[in-house]
Amino acid sequence: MLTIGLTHYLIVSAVLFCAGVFTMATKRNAIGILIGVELVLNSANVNLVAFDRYRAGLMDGQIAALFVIVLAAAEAALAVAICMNFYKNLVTVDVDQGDVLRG
Amino acid sequence: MSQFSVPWTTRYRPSGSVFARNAVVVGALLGGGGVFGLGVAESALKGHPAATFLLGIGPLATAAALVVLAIVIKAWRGVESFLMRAAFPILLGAIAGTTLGVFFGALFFEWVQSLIGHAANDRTRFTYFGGELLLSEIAAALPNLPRLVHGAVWLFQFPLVRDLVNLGVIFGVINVVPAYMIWWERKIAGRIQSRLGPMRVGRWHGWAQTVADGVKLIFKEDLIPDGADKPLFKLAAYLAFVPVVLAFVALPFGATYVFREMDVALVFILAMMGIEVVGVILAGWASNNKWSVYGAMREACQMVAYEIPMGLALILPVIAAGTLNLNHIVSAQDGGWFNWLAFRNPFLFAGFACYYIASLASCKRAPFDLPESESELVAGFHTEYSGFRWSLFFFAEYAAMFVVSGLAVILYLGGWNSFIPPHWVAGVGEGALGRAVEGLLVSGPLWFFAKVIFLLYVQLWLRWTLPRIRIDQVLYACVQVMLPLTMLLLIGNVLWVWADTAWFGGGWAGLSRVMNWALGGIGAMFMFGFVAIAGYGFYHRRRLVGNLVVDPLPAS
Amino acid sequence: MEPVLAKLLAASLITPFLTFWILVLWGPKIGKPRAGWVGLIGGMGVPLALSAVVFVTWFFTSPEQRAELTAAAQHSQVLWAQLGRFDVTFGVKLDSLTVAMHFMVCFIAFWIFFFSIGYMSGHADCVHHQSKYWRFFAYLALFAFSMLGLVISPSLLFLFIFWELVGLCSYLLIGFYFETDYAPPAAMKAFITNRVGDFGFIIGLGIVFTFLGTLDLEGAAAAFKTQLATSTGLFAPQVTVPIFGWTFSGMTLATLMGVGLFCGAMGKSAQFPLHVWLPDAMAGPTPVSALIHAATMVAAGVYLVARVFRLLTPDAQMFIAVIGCITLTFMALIAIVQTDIKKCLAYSTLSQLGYMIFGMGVGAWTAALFHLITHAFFKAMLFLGSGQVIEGCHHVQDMRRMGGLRTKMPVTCWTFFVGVLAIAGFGIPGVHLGHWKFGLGGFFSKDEILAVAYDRAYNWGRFGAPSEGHAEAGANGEARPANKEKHADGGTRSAESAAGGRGVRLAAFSSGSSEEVQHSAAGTPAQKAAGSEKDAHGAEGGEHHASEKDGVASGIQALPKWMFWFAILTAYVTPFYMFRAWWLTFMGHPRDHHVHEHAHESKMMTTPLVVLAVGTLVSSYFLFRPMLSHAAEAAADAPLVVAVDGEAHEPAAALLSLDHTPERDPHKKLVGLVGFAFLIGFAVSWAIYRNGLDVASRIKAIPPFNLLHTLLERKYYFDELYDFLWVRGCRAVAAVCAFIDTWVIDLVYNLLSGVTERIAAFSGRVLDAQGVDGFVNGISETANDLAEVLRKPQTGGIRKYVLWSVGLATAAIAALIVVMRVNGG
Amino acid sequence: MSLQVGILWLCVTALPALAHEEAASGVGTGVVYAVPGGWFEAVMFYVFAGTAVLSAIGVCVSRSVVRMATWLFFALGAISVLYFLLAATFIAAIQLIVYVGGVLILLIFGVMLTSQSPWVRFTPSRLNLAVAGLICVGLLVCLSSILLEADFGAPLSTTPGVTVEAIGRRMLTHYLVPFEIAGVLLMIVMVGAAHLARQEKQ
Repeated sequence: MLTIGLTHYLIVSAVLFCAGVFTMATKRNAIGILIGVELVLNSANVNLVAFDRYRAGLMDGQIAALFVIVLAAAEAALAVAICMNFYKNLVTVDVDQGDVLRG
Repeated sequence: MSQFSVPWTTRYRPSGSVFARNAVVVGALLGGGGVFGLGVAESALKGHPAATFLLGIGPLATAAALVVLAIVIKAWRGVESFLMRAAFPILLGAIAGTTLGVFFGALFFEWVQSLIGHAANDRTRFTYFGGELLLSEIAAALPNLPRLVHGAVWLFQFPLVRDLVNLGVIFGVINVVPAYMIWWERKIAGRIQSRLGPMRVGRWHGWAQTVADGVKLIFKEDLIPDGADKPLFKLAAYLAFVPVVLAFVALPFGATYVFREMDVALVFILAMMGIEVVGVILAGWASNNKWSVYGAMREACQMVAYEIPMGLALILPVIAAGTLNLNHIVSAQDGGWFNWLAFRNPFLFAGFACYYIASLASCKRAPFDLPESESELVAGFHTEYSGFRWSLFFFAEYAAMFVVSGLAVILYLGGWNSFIPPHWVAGVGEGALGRAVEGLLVSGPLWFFAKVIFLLYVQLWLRWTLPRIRIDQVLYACVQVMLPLTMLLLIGNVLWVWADTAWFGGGWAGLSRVMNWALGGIGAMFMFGFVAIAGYGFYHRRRLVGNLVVDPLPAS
Repeated sequence: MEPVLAKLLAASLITPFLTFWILVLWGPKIGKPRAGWVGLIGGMGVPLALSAVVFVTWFFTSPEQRAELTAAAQHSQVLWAQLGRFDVTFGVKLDSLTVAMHFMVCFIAFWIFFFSIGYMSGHADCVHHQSKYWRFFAYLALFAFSMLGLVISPSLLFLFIFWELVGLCSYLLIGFYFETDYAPPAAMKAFITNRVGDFGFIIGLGIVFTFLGTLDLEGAAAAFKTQLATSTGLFAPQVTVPIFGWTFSGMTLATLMGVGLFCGAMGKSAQFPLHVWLPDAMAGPTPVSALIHAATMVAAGVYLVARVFRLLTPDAQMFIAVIGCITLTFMALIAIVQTDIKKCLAYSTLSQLGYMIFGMGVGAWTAALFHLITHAFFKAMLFLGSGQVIEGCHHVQDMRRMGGLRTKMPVTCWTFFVGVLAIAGFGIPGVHLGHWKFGLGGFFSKDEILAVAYDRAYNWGRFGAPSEGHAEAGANGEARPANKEKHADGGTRSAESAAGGRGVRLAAFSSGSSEEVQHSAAGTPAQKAAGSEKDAHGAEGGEHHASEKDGVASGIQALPKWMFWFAILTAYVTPFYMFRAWWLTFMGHPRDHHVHEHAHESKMMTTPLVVLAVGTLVSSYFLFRPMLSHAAEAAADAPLVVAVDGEAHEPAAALLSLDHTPERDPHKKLVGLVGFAFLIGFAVSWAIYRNGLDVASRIKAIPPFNLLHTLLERKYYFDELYDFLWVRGCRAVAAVCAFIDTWVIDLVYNLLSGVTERIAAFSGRVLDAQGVDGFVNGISETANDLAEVLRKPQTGGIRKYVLWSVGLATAAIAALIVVMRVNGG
Repeated sequence: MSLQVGILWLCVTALPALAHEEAASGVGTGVVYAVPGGWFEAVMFYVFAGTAVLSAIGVCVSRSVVRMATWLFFALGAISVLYFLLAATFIAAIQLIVYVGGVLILLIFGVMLTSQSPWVRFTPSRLNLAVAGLICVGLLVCLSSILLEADFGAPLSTTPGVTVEAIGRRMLTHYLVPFEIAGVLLMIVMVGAAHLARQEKQ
């Protein structure tokens, strides 16, 4: 337990992932869902960096993590813009209201 | 100074000139303390047990003295008059002591580290606590010192101990800097508006005003609005304060005088300055007050916008120096003021101005102080805060000013290198003392502090001379002026550096050197002009304030 | 010194680029006259200074040092990016061709910029109360950047990038008067036509990249040679490439590659059949016509062909020759009937470009490039002269309304005449002082192209197979007939095959003293750079090289004779129409007094004219010809085609050279053929246009000429043809499709529908209503019910989607774990 | 009281945030009590992994969006410290500057611009909560059971010295195309976001 290894980080990552998924699944606020997505992305990043540190050591994992961060930033910008549009159209941010295309 | 009469001190009007009194007290303190300390140290060096004992119980004695002092303070009336006389010398002594402490502390740490380095050459390290010297080894290295000194040195080989001490220093800086900057700012504001500013507390130009205010704030009632989100409301103040402290962790004051030397220190500090805004936004939101929310939104807008030109302007010197490591960036600027990055090429020169403007915006200083604009938003994001929570925001703000100024100094103005080229002062003195003086003249943390204080002064100066601008103007200035400008500067700087490093030898180097000297000349002229104006102002200081009189207090 | 030259060339790109941005960002603030000066100094002045330094240094550098510098520049390319196995590098091509082209572009462009300041100031160029003056110079600066970049590019990739940039500048500048109704279509036409060519270029690039593996010019040439020798890569027997449904391989593919690369040149140099855009490009301001559409950009096509010369195959080269021949002849004929002074010059440009391309096609590598440079000088001057006339006459461009302008604008008149002489090939044949003959630039360059063409047409194919030649050179060893040229000193080393009979001899000679023979006989700079240990084998290497080339030459077929005669014909036509233009404009009596009264000329604009006139007279032969001879090394080791030096005054290393023995000196033959063509052309032209247009209009009315005139005036109906082919053609295809749709498909459809209707009516009443409906309704109701079930999950609630996907994933993982446990995994 | 809490948090954060700095200049300046595999790393890992996990759970359970964002803030900060522990200094700093400094502010911005949302609370149904919780716990159990049993082989014996310079070089050579594409993507996103969020003119 005292020597920290890859498994430790992966477990943390798994917990973060599950928390993110839970957030996505239970929050009705659009921004809340976005927050869940960010958690999930971060858990993936922890995975990448941890594998890079303990297994590969070629910094490919770190660079992948960098790209994930960049894409997450882009995704967040766009998603917030979409939320605002959503709000402009429906006057709410409850995603359950946004089911115009339902079957 | 003597032309002003401060009425409530007239009761204790002492005899003799003020200067002479102050000189006597300072001299007595320094001389007495110095003689005593040196004597004790010398005897301890000779292995005198009593002296060793004295040195050993020093801390305990100090604590006891403090207790006695507290008791004495209880009997305030009796010592009031003494304190009134001694206050200013104490201030001066504190400044001098801090200065020397900074200097010798740095030397001491370096020495300890070199000691460890020597020992590490032939010893394997063991990991826990990281120390590896035995007391006996230290005794062998320093045979003439008493045991307790060995013990003290032994203690300092552990990085954890050094870290704790350094952390203490950081807290000291963060607490002392805002306290005196607020006082200083009020004085400057007063002078700019043809008044005196605080004049009463502490007797000499109200130097203790902020301390008194601090005491008042601690005892003030801690109000939290009813509709507020209480946990967030409490959290927000710390979220605004803590990142700035963390920024100090990576900010070097001197070549070895840095809490942590990181190769991403620059990015780290920038990140911390960016995180500070989270606290402000949460404070605005948690207050449940529309003015606060407005202030928070403005802060968010402004911060998000100005981080980009600020970051771009920070990259310029990084490119010019070719490293992200702040220490290396500074060591690339030694050898005189014309080697400072701000004077290297025109793009960096302009980049410095851009960075300074963006840094004003990022610490919400005038003319970008929209988040707390008191004429529109009551007090912006901290409308609902009071007491010590309120003061945390101000600690954060002033500490942030220190950090951004420190970054400007490190990246553009030579860091802890002095403006003097080393060969000007080469061979100033003989022997160890001479070399120490030479070293002090060439570089050191004191130069760093001097430059930072100058930049802080400029910030205060700007605040009290420029009007606040509108939020749309703020964003216009960022997006349509600063952003393209810094981008162009980036490109130009890259090309210039490229040409400097990879291109023609003779002709280009000559052009580059001429430009360097021209910009250095502009900088020198600016500094000389500034000193000249300051001297002129000091010489004509009576004309500045006119015939103002400090009115008597109603109570006296 | 070594790295400095290449860096100076690269540095010349900086200021034009910066100037472009300065003018774009702060152009309106800089103001009307000042923007021009900014453009002049930043856009061309600094590059000209740098270029002059390079040029002079290069001029006085010995061939060995040049070779070293070239190799050094080639090796000091910077790695920009690695895309898979492909290294993108950039650097500077530093050889004689680049230096000469760079200096030529800088020099001419500088004076044209200078001219533009005067020319554009006289305009009311406001659109919506905003002056476009600065915009013009911004475009010019961008053009300068792109053109200089194109010239110094060492790889086809960067060449292509700058190629497209100059295309863009051309588009912007042709459409400069975008408020008019004629400029935008002209710009579009230029752009689109060029895209057609560039499509071919891209195909060529694709083949180069795919098979030769690199886009670097040197690397590609080396790979081409190696692959040809070893039958790998492009020439591997099993490689077939399907393009447009056909398959290509080996030599055909290489030919396709060459033709593809040439397609780019066809577009940019406005060769038949993509020539249509250049006359319309005259819609742009006249300095633009001078700079871009006469002197520099359109010549880029020739430059490209020169650069990829080593990648050509005989078939591709013949294709180039044919295209050049067609262009040079037919465009010259059109120029006869043009009345617009700029259009006349434009067709003249087309014709001269045709000459250059034709020169490349017949292998006259140096001659074509030399013609490029001489033509750039005098055509720039002619256009600037026309610009002066147009500006002086308040934008009258019709020569019929001019006449007698020599009194009003004497400088323009006589400098224009110098240009006319130059383009007409004015020279005194047979008179020479040592090697320096008497004549203007156009005389030498055209003469040289024609000489090589003559040789290709009449003296080709008289030398033996390569092995035979080699053996003979070794065996007989006797000195061949004393060479009149000055390299007789080292000449015995040349692998002279079939010494008696052939009209083409090898000139693998040293330029200096005889002890260097072995060294320079080694041929290519690459070999020289390879090191001194090869010196001992240098002679063998040179002979081998020479015989190799001999073999190559023997594999190339002779030029069809009609192509040579077309070129000769044009040599007569050119003086005719140029003299006509000059005479109609400047001589005779004023035909429109209104125009004549207002005509004037200005210092600002005549200065460049004089400078360029002096340049035309002096510089081109003495400065550029030797440098181009040296540059020919770049084309010398082409494995499939040969480059022929038409003059060989300067020893061009390892080029095939014409035989100048008295009995077969083609120059002597040409003296008789076209030596006095300019006199004849001038005389005929003078006879017709002496008194204005009366005689010409009378000739025009005579039956065969009227048809001819109409044909030429309508430019062989090319615009109509393209309109018919592409525009109408598309419409016709559409109409046919519509017809088929209406009358075939619809008919069948209607027929079927009618039948079906009947059947349906029957079955509906009988089968459907009774039996099928029940069944079908049953199915539909089932489907409906199923859909009701299936649409339930489509709630639109993203949270449920998340739950479903994660839940299913969890279930899968759990199942996997269970299965593995059970299996003991 | 609250001051003490703040200072405590500060101390705990400040020390490990820098645990993996290599000895910068000369000898002896390295933070030797935080060597890889040491007790200090373990302590730091447990503290900050705990912070991250607890904050993530805080995100799950809080109702107010602003609270969620605040919890997310702590989670992201703790993850960045984990990056420091993983010797990925640059990623950690970038995480701080982009995620904590950028994305989070954007989120709060979004919260406030959709003006009702901070005050309106949408409660999910109990069934929803139960199902989601069940699935997530199940997923966690599955993942952990795999992870705990998995054999990842021997870890690297040395700490890889990944410097910013190395990352930069690799980014601009080997990863050039993704890098450029990411740049283009960011620009597209910028334009797209500006377009989506702009005010409609009446």
